[in-house]
Amino acid sequence: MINLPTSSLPAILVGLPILVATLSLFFRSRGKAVVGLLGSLLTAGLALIAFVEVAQLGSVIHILGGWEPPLGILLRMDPLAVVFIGMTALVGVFISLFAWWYFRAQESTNGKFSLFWPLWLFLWAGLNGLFLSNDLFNLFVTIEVIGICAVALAVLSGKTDSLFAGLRYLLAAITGSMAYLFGVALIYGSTGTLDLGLLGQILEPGKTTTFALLVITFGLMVKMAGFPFHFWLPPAHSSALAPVSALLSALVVKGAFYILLRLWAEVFGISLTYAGGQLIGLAGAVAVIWGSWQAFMQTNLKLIIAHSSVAQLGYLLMIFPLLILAPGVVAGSADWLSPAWTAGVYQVMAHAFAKASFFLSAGIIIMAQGHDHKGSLRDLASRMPMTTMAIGIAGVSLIGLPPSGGFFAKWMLLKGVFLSGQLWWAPVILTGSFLTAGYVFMLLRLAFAPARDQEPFRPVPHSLQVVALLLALGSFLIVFPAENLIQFLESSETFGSGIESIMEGGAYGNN
Amino acid sequence: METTSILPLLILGSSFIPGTLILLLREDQSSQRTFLNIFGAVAKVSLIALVFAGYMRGEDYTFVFSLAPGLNFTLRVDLLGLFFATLSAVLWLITTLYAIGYLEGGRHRRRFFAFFSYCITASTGIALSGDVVTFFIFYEFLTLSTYPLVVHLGTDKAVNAGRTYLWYTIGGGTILFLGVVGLSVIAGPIHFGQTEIIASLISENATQLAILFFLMLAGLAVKAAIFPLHSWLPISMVAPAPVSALLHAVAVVKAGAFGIIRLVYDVYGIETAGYMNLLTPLAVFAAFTIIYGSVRALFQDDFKRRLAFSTVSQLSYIALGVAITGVLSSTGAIVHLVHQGIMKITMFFAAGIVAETYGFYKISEMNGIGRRMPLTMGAFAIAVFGMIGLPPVAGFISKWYLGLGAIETGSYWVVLVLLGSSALNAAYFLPIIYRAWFCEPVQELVPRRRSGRLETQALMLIPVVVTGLLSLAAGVFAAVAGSPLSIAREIAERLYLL
Amino acid sequence: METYKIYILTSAVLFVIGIGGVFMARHFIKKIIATVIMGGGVFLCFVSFAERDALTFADPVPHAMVITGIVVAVASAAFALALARRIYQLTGEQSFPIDK
Amino acid sequence: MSVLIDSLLAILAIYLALQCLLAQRLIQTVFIFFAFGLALALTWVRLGAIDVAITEAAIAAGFMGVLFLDALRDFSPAVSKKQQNLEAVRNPLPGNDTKRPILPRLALGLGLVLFLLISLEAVWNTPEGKGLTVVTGVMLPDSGVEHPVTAVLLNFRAYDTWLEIGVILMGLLAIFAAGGKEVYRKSGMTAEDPVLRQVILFFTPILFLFGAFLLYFGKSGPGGAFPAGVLWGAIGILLHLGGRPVLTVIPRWLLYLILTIGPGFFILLGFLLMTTGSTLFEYPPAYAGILILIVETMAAISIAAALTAIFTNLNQMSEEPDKIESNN
Repeated sequence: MINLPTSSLPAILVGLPILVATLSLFFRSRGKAVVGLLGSLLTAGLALIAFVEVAQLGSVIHILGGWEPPLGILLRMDPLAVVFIGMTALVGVFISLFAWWYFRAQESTNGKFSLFWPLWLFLWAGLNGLFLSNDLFNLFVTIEVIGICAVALAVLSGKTDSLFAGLRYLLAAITGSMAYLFGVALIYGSTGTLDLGLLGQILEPGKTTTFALLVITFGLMVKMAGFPFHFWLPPAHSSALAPVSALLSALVVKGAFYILLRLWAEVFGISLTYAGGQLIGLAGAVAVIWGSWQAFMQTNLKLIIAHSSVAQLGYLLMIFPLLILAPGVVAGSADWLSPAWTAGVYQVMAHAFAKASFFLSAGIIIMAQGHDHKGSLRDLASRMPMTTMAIGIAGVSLIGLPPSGGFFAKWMLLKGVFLSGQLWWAPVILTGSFLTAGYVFMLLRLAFAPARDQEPFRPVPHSLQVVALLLALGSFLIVFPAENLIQFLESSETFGSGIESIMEGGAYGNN
Repeated sequence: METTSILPLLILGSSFIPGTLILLLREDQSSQRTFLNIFGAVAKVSLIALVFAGYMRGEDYTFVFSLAPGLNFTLRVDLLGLFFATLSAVLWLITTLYAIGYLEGGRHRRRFFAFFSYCITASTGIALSGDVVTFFIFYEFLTLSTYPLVVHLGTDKAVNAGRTYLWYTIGGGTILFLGVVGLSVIAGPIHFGQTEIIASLISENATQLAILFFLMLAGLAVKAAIFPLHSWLPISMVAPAPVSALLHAVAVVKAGAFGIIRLVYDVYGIETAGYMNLLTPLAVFAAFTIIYGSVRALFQDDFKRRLAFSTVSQLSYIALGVAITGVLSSTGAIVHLVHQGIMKITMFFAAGIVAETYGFYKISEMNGIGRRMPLTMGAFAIAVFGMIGLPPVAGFISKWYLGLGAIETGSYWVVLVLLGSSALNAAYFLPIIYRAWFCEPVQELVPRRRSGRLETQALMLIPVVVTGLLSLAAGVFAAVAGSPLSIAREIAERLYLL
Repeated sequence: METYKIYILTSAVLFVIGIGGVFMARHFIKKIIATVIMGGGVFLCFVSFAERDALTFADPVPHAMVITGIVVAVASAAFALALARRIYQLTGEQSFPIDK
Repeated sequence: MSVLIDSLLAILAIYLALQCLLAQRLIQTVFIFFAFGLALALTWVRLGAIDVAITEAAIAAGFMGVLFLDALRDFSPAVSKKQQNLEAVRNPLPGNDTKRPILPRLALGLGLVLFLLISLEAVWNTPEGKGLTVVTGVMLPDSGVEHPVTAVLLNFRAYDTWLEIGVILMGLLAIFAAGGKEVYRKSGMTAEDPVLRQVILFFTPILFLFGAFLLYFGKSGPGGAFPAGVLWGAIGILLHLGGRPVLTVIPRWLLYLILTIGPGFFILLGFLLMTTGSTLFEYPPAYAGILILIVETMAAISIAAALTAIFTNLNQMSEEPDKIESNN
């Protein structure tokens, strides 16, 4: 890995947002917003450059301080990382634009909201750092950066229910990261290295490794609100401000999933067992059904959306069992792996776009109506057709109807289910879709229904609605470059040679 | 296969782009909207005519966009697809005119016409899909684009109907999805017409293939309204008349029927399907649905509901024709796709005109209306005769071929079903004719909408007359080259030559 | 028995006490303290390994990580405390209403 | 002998941790927490981790303990009578444990015991890794400092350290977001307590000098930015408690300058050196020592300011007038 071309972009991707965020602290509320928005645009531009660079050069690295691993820390920007960075940039820049107009429309309420900008840039830097990190301990620091900023953003509205939710979220986040760190300690103790690449080569199966895998997975499951550790998510995501809810559900929870995917595929491949995969898949399956059902039962729009996140994250967990074959089954080639992880990446992207759009639309509705009881959607189709469209399109992607990103993810997931022969996951996927259709169309049905009472209706700036609609469309547009994107991803360590070499070693599937 | 043409894409774009533009217009820009509508509809018909001509010269129009390995977006022109696309495009043009008249002054017309255009995009997409995945994509797109049309009125009844409609179609779509993914895993990407792929697999994967067949069939049967999956159809009658007309004649139900044709003829192949005994259950369910729908129709007083149950019954003729092996029955099934379409759309147009002009929704109110609206009810009468199967109207041709096909294969019970169904058709349709033409009006007939000397607005009247005449012409000139029958026959013959 | 073995067992015990405390304690402050105890257990694990791997000096990398970790943990705990105090200030609650 | 001491210390730490969580009164919890912190600090000393011990004593036990102690002004038992009354109204059942179903608690308890057994076995059987001692030893001469921990913190793994200094700043912002005040205009206590004044007068220069000493000698021995920052932060806290809220007398821009100079200078220097073609945080060996000292000084200043600000904010929380603000 040391031989890869070096680039200074990874360092700038982390450093620059933090520098801009620090700079913005010197300004008062209006200035913070200006600097913050400029910083977002700049960071998104950098992400674009990074994407182009990786597309041309392949994976690049940045050896921090010139000290090579295992002593030093190495930033690795491979296709997987840059796809996540790009997704964060795309979704992030839309949410930034939304936030800019959103806070301007509510300027009179509270100048405190201007803290959004530095916190969001810190969060963004943390996410970039997480995607680029190639070091177990550095990953811990980045998830802490993300955790603190995310909770701080979640409580920004200052309402008491958001404070309760925020504290719960924070305690869960700290517990999760401490559990993760415990696993890191044990791995360091047994190998003397923290570098993911080196660990993938030297980590040996054993009781300690299995235990480390267990606590790390536990910690990350708490962080990504995997069932049954999802309890903190719905209150935290539903009580935050609209742009914050969008950020939290679209991007923040994906960070933990990213680490989980990387670690399972690159580091722990050798000690994964069939039963372990099935267990995490079961958690995902229960989350899909339970979350969708809970979403269906809620009466508040933001709670519906938040519970839906629990379900959609469940799909992400369901890819893990598909990566591990049953004992005794030997795969001739690595083809069967591809659909599963493709499903994961696409589920992440589709959910990011769709859920961000969904939460922004909810914010628009709250702005217009003052509350988010689902009855407030009545007659939305004629009052705010654009927002209705956004909800419809984002909802369709969540359900997984063609030709959305969500459809592509479910297609690949089902394909993985068929190819791996683990057919018992198929009914869960379909039931999840069906239940999702239930609550999405419940919302749409209300949007088309006539208004019952004459509630006050404040007009909402069109710019806000356009942003939400564009994000929703984004969840469809991501399908078009699918073939190129998958080829691109296959050249990354995690999914190309990484998984295959583990499989050739014979460890995959037969433990 | 290697040639790539964007013409099929243009055909889709000719309704998709106007639809999107309409969505961007303001509600009050009605002349721009009308222009876009008509321009799109005419463009679509012309493009299809162009492609049809080219196809007859032996040109190949294929558009492939690869989404992922094994997941292609394929548009491909073949005769069956063109046949269905032509039907959709022509009827869309006519229905657009009708809808402009029907909805004049109504609310949310921007939304209506936009989704109307999307709906027809989905329908032509289904016609031109070159493989199962693309078909599925448009199949689901159709569900979504028709939903706002079903709930268009926004009343609680409409909204509830929309919910029922969605539960059925999304459920069907989900099952179809499972089948499609399973098929793509077992057999890889299958273009329509590549029946040899499945044929080569039946020795190994017979059970899986049979299960997948029935999964997909069940998914398609929802839209084709085959018993017991038909209940959504009568309920979604609350939609405005042009929607019901298009839904019943072309878009939704035909998508299901067309899908069944594709599944049996172009994916599994008739021989394979017959060899695996997959078709008998389909025949049984279709036959039962034919009788069941007719019986239910007998007891409906609501005009549109009676028509809806009639649709349930008539659609299964297609499924039945598919289920019986043989050139003649296949011809009957394929040609009924068109014949049922033009006849049923005539009926719904007529129902819409009666409802809009006089406010009558029930059959019992319609006494003497024929004398006030001779053209409308005349067209309606032609369609009725067709439905019953009287020569020389189009419906007779379909039934004739279906019957001949049944006799050819020795399935005499099918002939009984056809005869029984015809009798029932007569029993529930003729009373309408009788009331309309031969009963005295109960009260003074005062039209709610007037337009000069005509019995109703020209934009509504012309479509109904045109489709009425078309149903007559399709029967009378059935033997002429280029008629629906001749094309259907050619399709069927090609199938069996393979 | 080597020294580090004693402490590494202690680290596991502290970690479990902490995790139990987070879930079972009711009062906000106790929950927050429980996370700090959890952290203490984890750091003890690191430092024990550092002592085990000592040559002329103990392995400095775990030490550095623990210092970093302590600071990060304190920042989080201070934030949690701020939230808890704010909640108390606004509602008078000292624990979660329906305790999970 | 040493085994005995270590075992006793380990048992003490476990005992204190348990007591801390089981104590009936909150004030006991906080004091036992202090004791637990000190026990851990002793443990670090036993394990030869002097830097960690200093950091633990200063930040985890000292600073955090002070924060908890300060929080007791809110959550003191006297105040929480109101809470008990409220609870009594809501739930007439007496006692604390009967309120919750026993079965989940039992299941959780059993799960924890099982988890404990598994983790004990896992840590006991940890394979012998070699650690990074040797590598650090080899690289140490190039780092610019002599003390290995400082070398790791500020050179080998400077990236983590930079992010971590950032985390303190983010923690402060988070506290602002949670309802703290961004600008301090309120003095802590105006009462001129003569004893407190004397104490402050006595301790301020000592703390400052001791902090500077730790900072400077961090390059060759235990110490460095964090302990120094905490000691300087203690000055700020003392001054605040003594009615001299330092953070309110300086202009806003200066306040933010000292809050951000640590992470800001760190990354700016990194970027500056990157323009010469090196990677982030790569110091030219000849200047590494002096650069690290400057970075550490800046970091210590920011840490001190941030800790003072965190304390001030939390300290002021119970004094704000908008107490029963209906915010829902």
